[in-house]
Order: sequence, then structure tokens, then C-alpha cells
Amino acid sequence: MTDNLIRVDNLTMHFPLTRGVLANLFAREKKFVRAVDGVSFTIRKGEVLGLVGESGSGKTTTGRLILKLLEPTSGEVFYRGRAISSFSGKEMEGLREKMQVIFQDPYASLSPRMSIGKAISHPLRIHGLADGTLARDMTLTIMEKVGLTPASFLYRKYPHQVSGGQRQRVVIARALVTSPDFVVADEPIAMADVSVRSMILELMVRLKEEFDLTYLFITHDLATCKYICDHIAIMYLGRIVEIGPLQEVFRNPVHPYTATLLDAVPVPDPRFRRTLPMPRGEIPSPIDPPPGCSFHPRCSYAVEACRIQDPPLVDTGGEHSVACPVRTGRT
Amino acid sequence: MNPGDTILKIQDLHVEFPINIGTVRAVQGVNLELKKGEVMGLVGESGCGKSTLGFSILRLLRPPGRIAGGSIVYRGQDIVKMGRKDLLALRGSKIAMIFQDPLTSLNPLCSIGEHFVETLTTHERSIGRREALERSGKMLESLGIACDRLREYPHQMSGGMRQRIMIGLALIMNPDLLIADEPTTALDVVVEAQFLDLLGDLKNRFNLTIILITHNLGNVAQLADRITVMYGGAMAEVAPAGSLFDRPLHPYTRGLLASIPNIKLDQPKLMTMPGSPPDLVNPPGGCVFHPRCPLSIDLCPTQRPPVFSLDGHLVSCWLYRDSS
Amino acid sequence: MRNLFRYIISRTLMTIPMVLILLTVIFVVLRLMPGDPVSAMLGGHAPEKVIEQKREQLGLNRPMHIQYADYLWKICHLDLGESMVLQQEVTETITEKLPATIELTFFGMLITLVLGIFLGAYAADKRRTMRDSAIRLYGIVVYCIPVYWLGLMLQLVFGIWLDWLPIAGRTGPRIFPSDFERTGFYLLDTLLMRDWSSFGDVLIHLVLPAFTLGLTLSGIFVRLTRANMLDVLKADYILAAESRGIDHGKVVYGHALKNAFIPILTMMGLQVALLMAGAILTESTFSWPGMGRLLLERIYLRDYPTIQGVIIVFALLVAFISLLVDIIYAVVDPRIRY
Amino acid sequence: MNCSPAHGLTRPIRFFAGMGRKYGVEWWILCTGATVILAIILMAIFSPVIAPFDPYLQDAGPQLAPPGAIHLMGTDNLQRDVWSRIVFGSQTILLISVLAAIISSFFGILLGLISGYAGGVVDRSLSLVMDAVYVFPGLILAIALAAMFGPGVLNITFAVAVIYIPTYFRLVRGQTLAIKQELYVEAARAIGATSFTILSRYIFPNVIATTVVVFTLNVADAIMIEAALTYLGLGLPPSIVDWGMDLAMGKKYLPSGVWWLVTFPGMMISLLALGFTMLGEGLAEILNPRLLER
Repeated sequence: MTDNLIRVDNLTMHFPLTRGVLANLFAREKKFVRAVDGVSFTIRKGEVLGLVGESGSGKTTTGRLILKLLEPTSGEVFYRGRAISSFSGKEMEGLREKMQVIFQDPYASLSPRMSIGKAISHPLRIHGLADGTLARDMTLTIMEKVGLTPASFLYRKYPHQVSGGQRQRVVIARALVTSPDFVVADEPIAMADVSVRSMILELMVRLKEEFDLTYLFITHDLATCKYICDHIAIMYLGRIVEIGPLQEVFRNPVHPYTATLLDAVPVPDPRFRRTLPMPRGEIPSPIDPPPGCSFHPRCSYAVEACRIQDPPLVDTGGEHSVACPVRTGRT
Repeated sequence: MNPGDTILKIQDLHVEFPINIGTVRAVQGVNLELKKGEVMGLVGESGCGKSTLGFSILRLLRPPGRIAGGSIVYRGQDIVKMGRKDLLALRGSKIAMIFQDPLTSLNPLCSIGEHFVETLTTHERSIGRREALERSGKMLESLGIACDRLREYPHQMSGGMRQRIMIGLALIMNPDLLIADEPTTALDVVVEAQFLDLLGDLKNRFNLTIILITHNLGNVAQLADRITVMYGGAMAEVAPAGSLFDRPLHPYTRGLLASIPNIKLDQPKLMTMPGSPPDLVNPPGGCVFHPRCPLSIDLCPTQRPPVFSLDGHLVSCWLYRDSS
Repeated sequence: MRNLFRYIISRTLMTIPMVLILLTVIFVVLRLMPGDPVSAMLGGHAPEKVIEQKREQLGLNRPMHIQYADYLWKICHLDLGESMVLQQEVTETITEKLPATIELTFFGMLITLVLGIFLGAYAADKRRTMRDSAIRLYGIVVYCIPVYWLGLMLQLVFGIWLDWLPIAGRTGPRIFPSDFERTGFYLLDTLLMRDWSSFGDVLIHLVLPAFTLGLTLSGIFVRLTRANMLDVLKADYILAAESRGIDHGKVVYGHALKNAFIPILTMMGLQVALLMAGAILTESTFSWPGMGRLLLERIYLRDYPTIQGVIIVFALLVAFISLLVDIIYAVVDPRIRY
Repeated sequence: MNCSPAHGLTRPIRFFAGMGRKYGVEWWILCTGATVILAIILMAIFSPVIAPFDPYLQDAGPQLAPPGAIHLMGTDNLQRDVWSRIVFGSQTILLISVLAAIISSFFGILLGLISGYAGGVVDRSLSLVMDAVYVFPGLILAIALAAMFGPGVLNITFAVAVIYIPTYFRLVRGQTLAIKQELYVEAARAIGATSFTILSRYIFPNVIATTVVVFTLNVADAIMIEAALTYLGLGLPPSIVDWGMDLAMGKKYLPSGVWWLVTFPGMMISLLALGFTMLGEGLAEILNPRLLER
């Protein structure tokens, strides 16, 4: 399995619940936010994995764990077959060149007091890849590539002086300037305006081909996945409930939650008005998740066993795995 | 009033925000007619003036925003010229509004019950506190919330529940027009779908007329009878929902529809629209959309297009000058 | 209610480290900073032997940690030592002077709050108008007028030129406080005794000092209230309340002010320092026989134990008021309680 | 330069008008403040030229003469010219308050950055101490310090500086904590920036803008505290000309109706503090990053 670029094995992140000093003294037991709870998947070179879930499902935390912006409670991330935790400080620096990130809010991910050119060329300087005029030329080239034209004019501008769409292009350019091979895109188009979204999405698809990239595409919007993802993973309360090739999951959603999510997407066409009722209730708190299958309180297929047993992710064939013993007929 | 009668008529409405560096012309000459019992979807991108239009119906513009011209006639009364007392009596009792973010729309220091009691006693002087609480409790239960939660505070509720409380507050006086300003933007997909279902259900139960303001075309497709598309403070197109999605006329509507992902259809590729939304302090001359329009003709940059009526569509575009 | 109670208990416990740190800071400033208190006390040119004797008497030649332990131990027993100048217990002197300071600061604060909060809220409601600009200007100008100078100017105008109000002391020459004194709060005492002529006399003596203190501090509260009100008025729930037909005045002075009050309250806890500094300067200007005047008098007399005692009492007052503010905060804001 | 003089004149005018349109009232507040400060700074620099008399000269005129043609602001009990003392007094107060603000901002910013970025035990203990000092009345602390140190320009500067360190510390620490949470700092970590780079290139430039505002407001505060200390008779020897000391002296003669001895020094203290406050108020609005978006 050498073509696996990224492998995530049983990744877990439990944030201790922060409270006042005194509250902690009085509390009998420490509580945790179970943000990510045993997530495993692989991303092959040149593939796009869509990580889909509602807010609080742990998808963003998973992205941060892979980038080592957070230290996992347990579990491991492998890059080209090697555990990231075994990387030395120097090697980690090299890895930062190869793994990049695009955040949801381009305005917040750029320092307001650093010019666009400086921001994009900063990774080059940090990694000692280029300096002076060379760095400037490389920056201008990448700016042209992501459509930030006229590049030499925009080079000196500050983030607040350009439009929202352009800001997201700046962030993309900064992520690509060190020629990485893996990019985590955390809801890259969620903040953009409707008419700008498709532009950014198209740009990301084009750059993927041009730079031979692999993406982890984090989103809450299943409809967008269709245009960029090869595989998708559905997350609910810190766990993956279903993972598989995009077409397969769309056509044949097995987990009741996936089916709900697919049905909930508002379709911009009155011919497809939704008729099925939505399940009641909302995602429970990740502090005290329900025992067993965390979706069972809202699930119409739930049986007694769902309340007790943690459902494992089971392969149903064709790389399609589902964590629902009832629907996969394994109870 | 019978279903189908005009309940609200907006004519040539202009809204301005004077700021230090100039005047933002947020709404520029919008005409709109609303029939009793219909759901009107008001769509557009951020800054297109859709929310401003919604707020001006209740004259809730934040200073320095002001209505610079035009009329908003509700059941024969012009809201623009209405006195303060009549306006207060109208707000919340005849026309109600719900907002984008349900967390920030409730006063964090007041319990849910206090919100209801305050609204009820404002409009019905004679009502007592106990009776008000009783009625509020019934309302909450009809929305699927236990009535003992009246004692709780907004921060103790989940997002979906807060939005249902907002709608309960809006409907407690039995209004006949509900303005919903991006009511689901802050909600997750599943809760959003739940909420849209609820809204559709309440429309029938309360015999409501609804203006649904949103940037999400999927939402309006699910609920609206007619749709108004706005761009750059002006109205681009008004049409019945089905016909708008089937056969959009305005180039902006077409571009917008082709650029949003549709999970049910097999579009191989999304369209993209060049450029970015206009600066409303110095809007482009003529048609606001012409700098981004692929079909722009020589008339567009100079003259503002009037509204043409075509197959039940109202469209503000020079392309249709000969067709109507 | 149980939550609130638990909060109050835990917040009270949190005051202990704060008091401890304050006491330590005072100890450090008064004993470890360069400059010898004893030679300073004796005027700088006393013979070596006298200085040594004095040090012994004050226990200043013992090791520092023992002095520190002794210092804390005595404070725990409310023992602030004995004055070096007058043969009097420091605690006694302070109990005598404290009510005067509290009376002055209480009325000063009252004037500040009424003026500051009302003007600030009004300005925020009328933002970007001439009235708003005028109130903002008032806020800035008043903030920049030193309290002692305002006191002098008010004395000049109302005390000397117009001769309407007395400019010094708590009572006039023909009033004897011992006739009515019980709690030390003269206004309260005269009221309790139904001694109306004394009550009037005490009241007119309070007017100028209280206004001096209140006016200068009102500037900062105008600015604070206005800024917080502007933030709150932007909130969606304000618009939502108006959309339900609730009267604008009720929305602004009910909903908005209540919410703006929370950050103002927090700031108020922090502005206690300003209030006390203002009180000291006002007392000095108006010869008001309170803690501030006591402190300054004893600094000139180099009465070391009394100086230390007064500063300690100020520190305890600060800690107490910030505790009080936090408790009010929890009562007003349901989010703190849960 | 081939610009005509007229062109050279219209450009600044257009700049001022343009800023005025962009920022409204705030710009004019800033300009007023800056003008007042500039005037008093010039007064301090050119004191010997401006002052008609030696400020220490004891028989410059009659005793306690009211303001008139020769003595613009009258004379004091020692027959000294009040206006000349005002002119020379500006040197003392400007020097002490600005120097004190520079000293306290240096230590406050440094400690705040370290504390906010490092976090943990260092942060918690440093914050506890700083918070305690912050809530404690600064004037009392300054009085105690001034009394301990004895009179002297450097002593009073130090006494004033100490009490403002917590102000900067709290501000910078809070800002550092907030900016540490910002997405752009996380983005910087993701591109591999070291702690030092993040602190110097991302956090510091964003912290310093707010600090500039607080600095000017702090100078205004320091002016009033300095004058308060000298008014109370602490901090400076009588051989130095100082507005606060003059005010205290004037207070003695107030009951006999001598108004000029208290009015003018007090007015100058207020005016100088007002200048810095207005500058700060204007800067606060103009440097506000929320406004950058427009």
C-alpha cells in the first residue's frame, strides 16, 4: 500500500473541559469533550477525500490533528507510511512544506498588518527555499496561477484592501507556494458569496491537476462534494459512520444518518421538494455522548443493541464501510 | 381578506445609508407585490439589499439608514408615512419578523417567559402575567418545546430550539405577515431542514404570508411560491418558483442557478461568474449587473433597464425590450 | 439559587489570594524598596544610636521572613500597631476616620453613576448627532480636569465669590459632632437623631466635595456607558425587540442598558482605584477629615505604622468592593450562575 | 522640485480634508489634540525665549498682583511672575509624564507579551500580581513610593512609572491571548513558523497598534498623577518649577480671593491632559481594525 499518502489510525482527541480553577477543585471527575473518537481512514495519492459532518462532528479537529496543529490524545497519523510522531523537529519542518492548509475564513487567516505578497512569500522564507528577488518572482508566479492579477499590483496590497474572493485566492497561493503534495481544505468556500464559491471550487480542482495535489476536503455541504471529491467520509459526534467512494455513498447511503444528511440538503429546484420528515432533535453534546451508537436516540431503525454496543465500521464491499449493524444486517 | 388579494405593495422603494465616504444606495427603486397566503422568496448575495428591504418593511433600519423614497402599503396604509404609535402597533402584531442568528436575537438576561410576556403585554394591555404565560406555554408546546422551559434562559437552549422560540415569539400575536431574514443560516443542515418543514407547516396552520429572505436558493426552492432575485440593490427578476428554476430569464439568475451545486442533478461542471458584487457607494451606471454580464449590449452601461413582463416573469433586463 | 450560593462562596474564597498578594505588595513597597523608613521617619539626620533604637522598637532588625510572618499575623488579628506620633492605636484612629471617607465616596459615586450612565446611554441612543458630540466632549473634558483643580475652582466660585456653600470640613463651627455621633456617618446619625439643623449643616458641607468627586469621575463613565451601549445596541436582540413592537425607549433604557450594565459593572470594580485616588485628593482639597487626609498628614509626620495601616485598609476595601461587584454581576447575569 | 508653491500648499489641505471626510469627527479631535500638544512642546523647548521673566526671580513685580499688562497671569506671594512659571513648568511635567509612560510601557509590553504567549505557571503568577497592583489605587502606591524615595525628578518619574506597568501588561497580555487564538497565527504555525517568528511577525505588529492608543491616554493620566503628587507636596524639591506645586501654593491664598494662582496652573494641567486624551481618542478610532474593512 505504498500509494497511501496519508493514513489515519484510530485518531482520538479528547479535550479536557476547561473551567475555573475553583470549579475544577470541586468537580468529582474530569470531563472531556470527545471531539474525535477513534477515526481511521486512508487517502491515496492524487485522491480527494471529503470529510462531511455538521458542526460539532469533529471534522475540523480531525484536519488539525493530521496537520499536527493539535497533539492527539491517542492514535497516529502516517505520512507516506511513516508515523508523524516519529518525525524529528527538523523532519517535521520539512513535512510542513509538504502539508498545507486552507482555512474557512480567509480574512481571519491573514494577518491584517502583513501585505499580500509578504504573506504568500513567508513560507518560502521560513523554510529557506528562496529569498530576495527569487522569492518575489516565485510569489508573483503563484499569484498569477491562482488568478491574483495583476500580481505586481496586488503584491503590495493588504488583506482588507481586496475582495473576499481574492483573499481566499491569497490563502490558496500561500498554501501552494512551497509546492506541497497534501492540502487540508477546511470549508474553503463556506464564507464566500454564492457567485464566488463556484470560482474557488473550480480553481481548487484545476490546481489539483496542475500541482498533482491530494486534498482532504472538509465540508458540511454534501452538494459541493460532488464536484471535487473521490471518496467521502460522514462524521457524527467524533466518529466516522460511513465511508466510501462518492458515487457509491450518494447512490446507496446505508447508514441512517447519511441518508438523513443527503435528504436534508436543500435542492435548488422545486421539482425535488423534500417529502420525508426529518428526524427530531439535534446533535447531542460531545461531552456526554449517548452510549452505544451515538445516533440511536434520533434513529428510526434503532434496536435495543444500538443502545449498548459501539457499532464497528464494517466493510460492505467496494471500499464502502458503514458503522450500522442494523442496516448492514449484522445484528 | 381572501387568499390572492394583495396584502403588501412596495413601490419604487429607495433606501440609503449615508456614511463618511459617501452614500450607500442599498435599495434602488424596488417594486414588489405580495399576495395573501403566498411565500415570497427574496434571494441574492450578501450586500444585494435583500435584508435591507426586509428591515425597511417594518422601518427597522439601523441609523444612519433611511428610506429615501417610495411607499410600502400594507392593507391600504403606507408604512413609510405611518405615525409612531401605529407603527408600534403594527410591529409584532400584524407583521412579525425573525432573524438570522437565534442566539443573538434573544436577550441573554431575560428568560424565555419574560420575552413572551413582554410581547403579549405590549400589544394587549389587559392581559395578566399568568394568562400571558399560559398562552406562551401553549405556543411553545405546539412548537414541540415543553412549556416549563419558559423559566429558562436563552443560553440553556440549543440552536434549533432557539429558532423555534423566535418563531413562537413572532407568531404569538397571530400576525398575517412574517418576514424571515436568513432564518436558517446559523443552523446545521438537518436542523435547517427541520426548520423549513416547520415553517411550511406553520404557514398553513396560522394562515401566514411569508417573505423568506435568504442567499440559499435551495431553501427558497423548497418553500417559496414566488421568487424575487435581487442584485446590487435592484430587483433583477420576479417569477413563480417553478418557472424561475426552469426558465430563468435574467442573465444574473441564469449564472447564479448554474453556479450552485445540485445534489440531485448530474451537472458535470459548475458555471462560474466573473467579477465581484458591485460597490454600492459608486454603483456602475445603467444596469448594475452589466460589468459582469456575458450578454451585455451597448444600452446596458448607460441606461437603467425598466421592468419587462414576459410569460409571468418580471425581468429587469434590456435583452427583453422587444419581447414584452 | 443553589448555583448562585455556590458561586458566592467560591468567589469569596478567591478573594483570599488577592488580599494576600496586596498585603505582600504593601510589605515589599514599604520595607524592601530603597530608602530606610526609620531614617526617613526621623528626618534623615538623627544619630546612629537613635535610629538603631527605633529599628529595634519597630522590630525592623529581625530577619525579613519573620517580619513578614509577624506582619500577616497581626493583620489577621486586626492589630495595626500603635502610632509613633500620637499615643493611639492605629485601628482606633482608622475607625474614627473611615466613615467620613465612605460617606464622601458613596455620594460621589452616586452622582457619577447617575450622570455617567444616563448621559452615556442617551448619547449612544442619539449617536452621530450634535447632542451625542456634546456629551462625548463633556466626557473627554471632564476626564481631563484633575479632581483637585475642579475642587479649587468650585470652592472659588460657590464658596468664595458666591458664598453659597462652605469649602472645608464636615461640619460648621457651631455644630458639635459628639452631640449626635453614633456610626460616624454624620448624615445618617443626624437623621437618626432627628437633629434637622445639624443634618442641614452636614448636608451643605457634603455638597461641594461630593460633586467634585462625582463630576470628575462621571467623564469616564459617560465614555464607558456610551461605548458599551453602542455595542449592545448593535445586537440582534435589540432589533428583535423593536420588531415585536416594543417601545424604543423601553428597548434602549430597559433591554439595552441592562445588558450594557454588565461590562460597566466589571469596569466599575476596576475603577475603584480611581474613586479612592479621587477621594484622597478631594479630602486634601476640602480638608475633609477622612482616610486620605489622615494618610497625608501622617506622611508629613512620618508616622510609619499609621501609614502602613491606612494603606492596608485601602487594600482591604479594594478587595471587598471587587468581591461585591462580582456578586452583583452574578445576580444580574444568569450565564454566570450556571 | 518643479512644483509651484500653490501646488505645495493645496496638497496638505487636500490631505486634511480627505482624512476629515474619511474619518469624520475623529480626525478633527485628533488634530486638535495634536495641535495642543505641539504648542505645549514648543513652549517647553523655547521657554527662555517665551518667558518674559526668570521663573525664580523673586522681585519681578508687586506681591500677589492680579493679571495685567506686565504680568499676564499676575504674580505670586513671592513676587514671581506666574506666566513665566507656567512656561518653564511645562518642561517638568512633559519630561516626567512622557518618560514615565515610556518606562512603564517598555516593561509592561515586554512582560505582557511573554506572559500571554508562554501561558502556564509564569502567566498565572505574573497575572495575579499585576491584577492585584492594577486594582489597588495607583495614587496611593505612588504616594507611598514618592514618600519612600524622597523628592527628585527621577524618583517621581519612577513612582509614576511603576503604577502603570500593570495597565500595559493587562492590555498586551489580553491582546496576545486573543491574537494567539486567531486563525492567522494557526495558519502561521501550519506553514512552519517558529514561536519567535510568530511572536515578532504576527503577534507584535497587531498588538502595537492598540498600545499606541493606550500610550497617549496613559501620558494624559501620568500628567494628572504627577501634578497630583506635587500638589500634595510629594516628589519634587521646591527648587523646581512645577504646575502642581504652584497649584498647592495658590490654594493657600484662595480664601482671600486670589484666583489667578490656582486657575492658570490647573488650566494648563487640564489642557495638556486634554491634548493627549484627544489624540488618543482620535487614534483609537482611526487605528481601529474594524474600520480597515471599508
